[in-house]
Amino acid sequence: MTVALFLIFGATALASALLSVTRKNPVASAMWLVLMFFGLAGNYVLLEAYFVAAVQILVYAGAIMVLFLFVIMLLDLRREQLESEPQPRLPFFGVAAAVLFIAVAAIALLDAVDAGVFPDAAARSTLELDGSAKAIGESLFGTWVLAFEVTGFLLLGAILGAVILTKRRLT
Amino acid sequence: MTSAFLSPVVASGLAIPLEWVVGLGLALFAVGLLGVACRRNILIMLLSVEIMLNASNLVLVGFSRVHSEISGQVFVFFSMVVAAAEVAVGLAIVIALYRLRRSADVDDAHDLHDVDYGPVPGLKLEGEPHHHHDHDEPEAQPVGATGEA
Amino acid sequence: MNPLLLCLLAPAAATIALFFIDENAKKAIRAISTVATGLSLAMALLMFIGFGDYTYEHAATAEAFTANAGAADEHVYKYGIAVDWVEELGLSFRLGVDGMGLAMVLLTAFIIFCGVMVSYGIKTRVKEYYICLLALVTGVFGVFASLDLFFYYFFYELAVIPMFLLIGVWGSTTKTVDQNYATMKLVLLLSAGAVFALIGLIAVYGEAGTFNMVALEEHGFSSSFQMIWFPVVFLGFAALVPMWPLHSWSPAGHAAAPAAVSMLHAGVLMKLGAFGILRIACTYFPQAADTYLPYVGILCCFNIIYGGLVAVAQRDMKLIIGYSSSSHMGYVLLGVASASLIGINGAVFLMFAHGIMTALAFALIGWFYDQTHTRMLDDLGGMMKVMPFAGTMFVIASMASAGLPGFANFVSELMVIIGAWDARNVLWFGVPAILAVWGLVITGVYLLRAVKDAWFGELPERWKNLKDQRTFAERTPYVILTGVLLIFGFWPQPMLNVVHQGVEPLVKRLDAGREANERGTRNARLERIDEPATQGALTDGEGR
Amino acid sequence: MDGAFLTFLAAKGEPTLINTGFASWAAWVILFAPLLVAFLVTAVPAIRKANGLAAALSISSVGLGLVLTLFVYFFPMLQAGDNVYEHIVSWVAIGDSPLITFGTRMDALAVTMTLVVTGVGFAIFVYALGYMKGDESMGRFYGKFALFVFSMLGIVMSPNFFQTFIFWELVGVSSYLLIGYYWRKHSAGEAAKKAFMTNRVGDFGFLLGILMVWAAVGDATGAFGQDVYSAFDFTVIERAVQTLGASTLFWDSIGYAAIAAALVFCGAMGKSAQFPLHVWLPDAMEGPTPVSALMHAATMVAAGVYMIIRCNFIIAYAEWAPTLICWLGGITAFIAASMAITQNDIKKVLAYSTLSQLGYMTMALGAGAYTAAMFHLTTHAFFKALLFLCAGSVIHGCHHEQDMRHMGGLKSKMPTTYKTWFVGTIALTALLPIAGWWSKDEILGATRITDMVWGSEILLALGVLVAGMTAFYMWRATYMTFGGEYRGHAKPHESPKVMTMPLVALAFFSLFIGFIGIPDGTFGAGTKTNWFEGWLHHWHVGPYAKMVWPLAIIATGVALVGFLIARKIYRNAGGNDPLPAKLGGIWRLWDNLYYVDNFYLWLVKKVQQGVAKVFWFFERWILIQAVINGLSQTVRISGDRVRRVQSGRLGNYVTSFLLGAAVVGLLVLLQVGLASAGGK
Repeated sequence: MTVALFLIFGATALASALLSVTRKNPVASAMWLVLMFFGLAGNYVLLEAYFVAAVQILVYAGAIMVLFLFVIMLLDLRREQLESEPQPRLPFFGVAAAVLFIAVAAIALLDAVDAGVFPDAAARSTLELDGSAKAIGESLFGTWVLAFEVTGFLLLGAILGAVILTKRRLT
Repeated sequence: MTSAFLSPVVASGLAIPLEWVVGLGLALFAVGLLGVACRRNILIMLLSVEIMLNASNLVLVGFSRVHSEISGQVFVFFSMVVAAAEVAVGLAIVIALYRLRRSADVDDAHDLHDVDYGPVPGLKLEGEPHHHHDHDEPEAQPVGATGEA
Repeated sequence: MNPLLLCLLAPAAATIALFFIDENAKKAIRAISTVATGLSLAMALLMFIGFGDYTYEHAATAEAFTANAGAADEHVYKYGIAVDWVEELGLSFRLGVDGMGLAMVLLTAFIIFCGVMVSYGIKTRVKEYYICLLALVTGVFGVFASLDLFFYYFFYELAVIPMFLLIGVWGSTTKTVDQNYATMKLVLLLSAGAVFALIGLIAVYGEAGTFNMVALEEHGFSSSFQMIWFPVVFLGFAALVPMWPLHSWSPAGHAAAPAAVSMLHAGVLMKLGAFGILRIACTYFPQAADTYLPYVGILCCFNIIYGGLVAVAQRDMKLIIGYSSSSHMGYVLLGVASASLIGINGAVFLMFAHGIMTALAFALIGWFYDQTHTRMLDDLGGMMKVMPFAGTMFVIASMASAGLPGFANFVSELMVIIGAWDARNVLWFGVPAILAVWGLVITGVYLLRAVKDAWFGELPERWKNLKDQRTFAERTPYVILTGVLLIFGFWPQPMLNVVHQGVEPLVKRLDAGREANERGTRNARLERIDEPATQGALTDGEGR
Repeated sequence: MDGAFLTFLAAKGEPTLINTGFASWAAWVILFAPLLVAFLVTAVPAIRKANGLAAALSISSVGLGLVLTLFVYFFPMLQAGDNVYEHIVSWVAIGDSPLITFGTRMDALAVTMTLVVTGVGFAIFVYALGYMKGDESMGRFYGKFALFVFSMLGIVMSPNFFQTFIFWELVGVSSYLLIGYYWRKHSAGEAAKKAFMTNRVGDFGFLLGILMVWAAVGDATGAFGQDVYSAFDFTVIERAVQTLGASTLFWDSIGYAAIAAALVFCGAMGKSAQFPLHVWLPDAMEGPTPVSALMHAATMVAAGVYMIIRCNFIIAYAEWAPTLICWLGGITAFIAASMAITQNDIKKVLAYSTLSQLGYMTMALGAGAYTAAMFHLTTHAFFKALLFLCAGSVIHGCHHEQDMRHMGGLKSKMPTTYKTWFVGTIALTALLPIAGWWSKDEILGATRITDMVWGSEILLALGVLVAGMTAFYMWRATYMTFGGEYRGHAKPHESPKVMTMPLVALAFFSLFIGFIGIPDGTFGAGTKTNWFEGWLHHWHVGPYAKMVWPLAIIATGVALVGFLIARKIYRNAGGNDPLPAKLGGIWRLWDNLYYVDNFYLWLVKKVQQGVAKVFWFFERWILIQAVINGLSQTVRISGDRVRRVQSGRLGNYVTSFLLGAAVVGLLVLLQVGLASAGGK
């Protein structure tokens, strides 16, 4: 059951990701991406990372994608601009480099599997993990508190940057 | 520990083979990668970057579960923060760029490239006649020194 | 004040002074340049005359100067001065000349003095022109007088950079040579050579741990070190000589340069290379020199014969003289390669004589190029009618170049040939010497043709109004250069005495290097012979 | 001076060297007076432009030389007989050891030659005053003329090989300047160049020969380290040859001596215009006639013969070298005589005649009869100068007409010129026992008795034949110029006194100079009449030539036959030359100078220019274009390619980033993969 659900969510996420990058219209892309976020959130749940799954929905699907959609609509891309990009456009070197990279990664994965890096079923039968907000919160405000504070500054910087970038009229 | 209301669905995260999780992550990453490499619409490129981030998040969560270690999930949290910041700045740049160029095509914005001087200039060989120096023509010679004030 | 330092400082000070002068005050600019170079010339002559009588007690800094180099009275460098600079690195500003250096300083002084006068005709950017010219000559003086490896290289580079500007800005493009091309080629090849030399010099410093050239002479580099680094240093300087096949920058550079720069370029700059070979490569690495110099003896035949024959195929007068210079520098290299007392004395003397001669020739070509804007033999003819003075001078320069008696070139070239013949046991059975004699015939071919085609015959209509050198100031540089050639041609001994003082220790070193090599060979043979126990086969081998 | 050296000389009973006194400073004055004049004329415009002053200075410098030489000759030399006045200074020394010395040497040979040079030269200098009258740059002419005499005197008085070489080159230069005197004429420039270059080729061998001798002598004697003398000095070389023997000295196993001698002879071949370097001499007629006279009689062409006599001690024992020299002389004598037959230019006839007579002298040199060569050189100097000046007078009288076909009948119009020409022709063709008769017969006699030359009998026959040819072409010229009716368009007139006086003087000498060398035993056994040979006995090698009456009669008879044939053909020929038709192919061969000039032209135009072009092609296309420009082009093009990576396009940067990441990943993978495989 769990495995089957994983496969379903995974397939959904993969398919919507593919659809997302191939759409001409950014709005459609964004909508497909939202679906992918949901798929992944499902998988997070299956992996017992409940808090992460919730945040995924809230932050990604909720906040980030909304921001995206705002911007897309703000820009109001005209049709001819959208269609100026000849589709499909597969730059040879780009694809080749991507494929090469992926191949390397895939080989690494297979190599790792062969080498027995991943613990087999017997080894991981008894492990417990609490993926609740409480557990994460304890870790976040305990071990990682400094990093957490720094993220605050990061966000502040990002906000300031965004404000400055959008406010100043570049001529 | 499993949440009670989900227990009928989720027997145990451990049932999912880690290879599959990593494989899915890799596949998503590949999709994102191709998006960045192949698309020219800057918005979609940003979206593709998000896909790649998510792919890595998935792998982190997977390993977190297998190793029974919460830090992986904390990292996902951080990753999301960074993604949010990145999107904010990235979109700000997109807006600024669009204002400037009225285009979301990244290839329209390549001002930083090297100026194209055209083909490599050929070398003029010693002894090869050429014409753009007129003082070389015997007809044009000023005879006698002009004297100087 | 130390005359050598003054000789170097005069153009340097004038360079700086010119920065502060109004660029329209052309007369003042010329006057300053003339006075400065005249002062250099006076100092060089003073040193030349007083060279034999100079004693080391005169030098205030003799103590510091010879700290690393044994007793003061054995020391060959005169007019020395030493100022410590960066003591941690052993860097100090040291000047001093031996006979070779002084001959070259005198040569430079003559040529730059005449070059400044010849450049009175320059009309554009006069101030910048003289600044570059004087900076260039400061560098040249510095190389010839420097006794610190660091400053040696510093001045060496200082001489190359203004050259780039001088040819690039004030040069000319003609039917045969593109100015930009020639400038770039010259600077790139010279820099490439300089890099080689620099690598070698750094290796020398790394091995010996001092920049003091006097101490370096006494350092005694190991045989294996010499074998590796001699070719590197030699190649670096040989590019400047220029040795075949690295010569291609030089004719093009001559052809594109303005008159005074051609004079300096052919007259002095090429000699920097030969001087470096003698002062650095042969002095520091005598054992390697003994091994490698015979091969130089082959390459310089290419210079002589090939350069000469390529000159035969030219119709542009500056290219003719340019290739002829490359041919004549072959004689210098031959003298060096002979490693004999007569040969090297002749080579240094020839450096002097050829410098003066070629400066004279380039000055003359510059003069009539200014008026006709052509140097192609086919466009000229019968110029003797309108320019009798320039024509006579050109015939004289050609005769000197062709190695005819009465001129310093004759004595020096013959000395080189005698030296090469004397060294025939080590120098390929005298074949280079024979080719060098044949080179004299080839020289005659192209020079006489240039003389005949340009100056004899019917005068074309369009050259009827050319102007000859008429005023005293216009004629002075030519008269000075011709006079120098004739004086040292008739009476070479003063110059030879000076040159010999520097050459003698060098030849002693080379002989010691040869002996060391022979000893090495004999020992090696002994070891080989020891095994089969046939001791009778031991002979004295190919010693000369 | 080196004590051992004097002892050596004393032991041999050789002439004593004296380096003080009148003769020694007189020699310097004789030598340098013309140079001083040449310098003044060239460097001081005021003198150059005052033609008369320049001429006067030049003439007096040569005249002074003549007078001083006569003093040297009559007072100190006669009294002391074999004295040698040598005054040497070190000129180029390396450190303390002299390498090249400079000095003057006045011995019997040098005095004889100096007398010829200054004597004949003086006559020609005076003559030129008339001939060059009206030439605007006469001052320049006299300056160069004086330089020429200076150069020649330098060779004559040179005490060492190197100094000889110096003046050898200077003679080349001054001849270049004089032949190219009419520099506006294209042909004059070409002729000057040709003369200079031909001589340069000869000098190539000469210098190598000198170097070979120098190296051998220097190695053998260590003369290099001696007080004043260097291994170039004739005295040192002679001492080395005589004490060690030529074979020891020159390591005779490898033919060193013969090669060195042959190379030294190369120099003589150039200056004395021996086959195959004879081509420049006829062209040298482009110069003014006094120049031709000076060059052909007393100076330039004599230099080669003189130099060989001067250093005969290295030639005489040099294996096959004498044979080579003798044969080249014979060949030159014959081909020059045959070429002279075809000439119509009066000066060219004389030019080829000079070549032919030089061939005789060279034959004598090969045969070891050095005094005979010197004797012929002396007599020839006088009568050939005379003939040239006569030709000049004719040309002057006919308003610069040189073609004999447009002359004729000048016998009555120019009586003095004709009479003196007649004397000169008799002397040259050896019809009567004056000048040439004695000297030429001595050479033929020497060729008969020599044992140094292979095939000397053939050369003897050739020599006799050439005597006939000489008579033929000279009388041909005489009949065409002076006989018959005048065929030209000008109004011929006798030349002024300033020109005829030298003619008369030279004619006088031509008549009587031969009597100083009448062979011993001519007037009965034991009579010593050969004063000239006694005077120069130091330079004689081998047996003395005797009067061989049958040979003399045969030679004279052959000459007479030549004269008679010429008389028959040309006495009434008018302007037509019937000979070309009669001789046919042979005439064409002679008229084209045996195609030697064509061959050289081909050599220069095709071979030399071809090689030069090949080198230039290599320089331009291989070295400059392919190597240097190719290198630079490679750098530029690769720079351009690399530059394009910076396209400013995000996609490209992503691509290169991915590639880099992939490569790094691959590397890591290889490392880890191997490790894991190994660990398994």
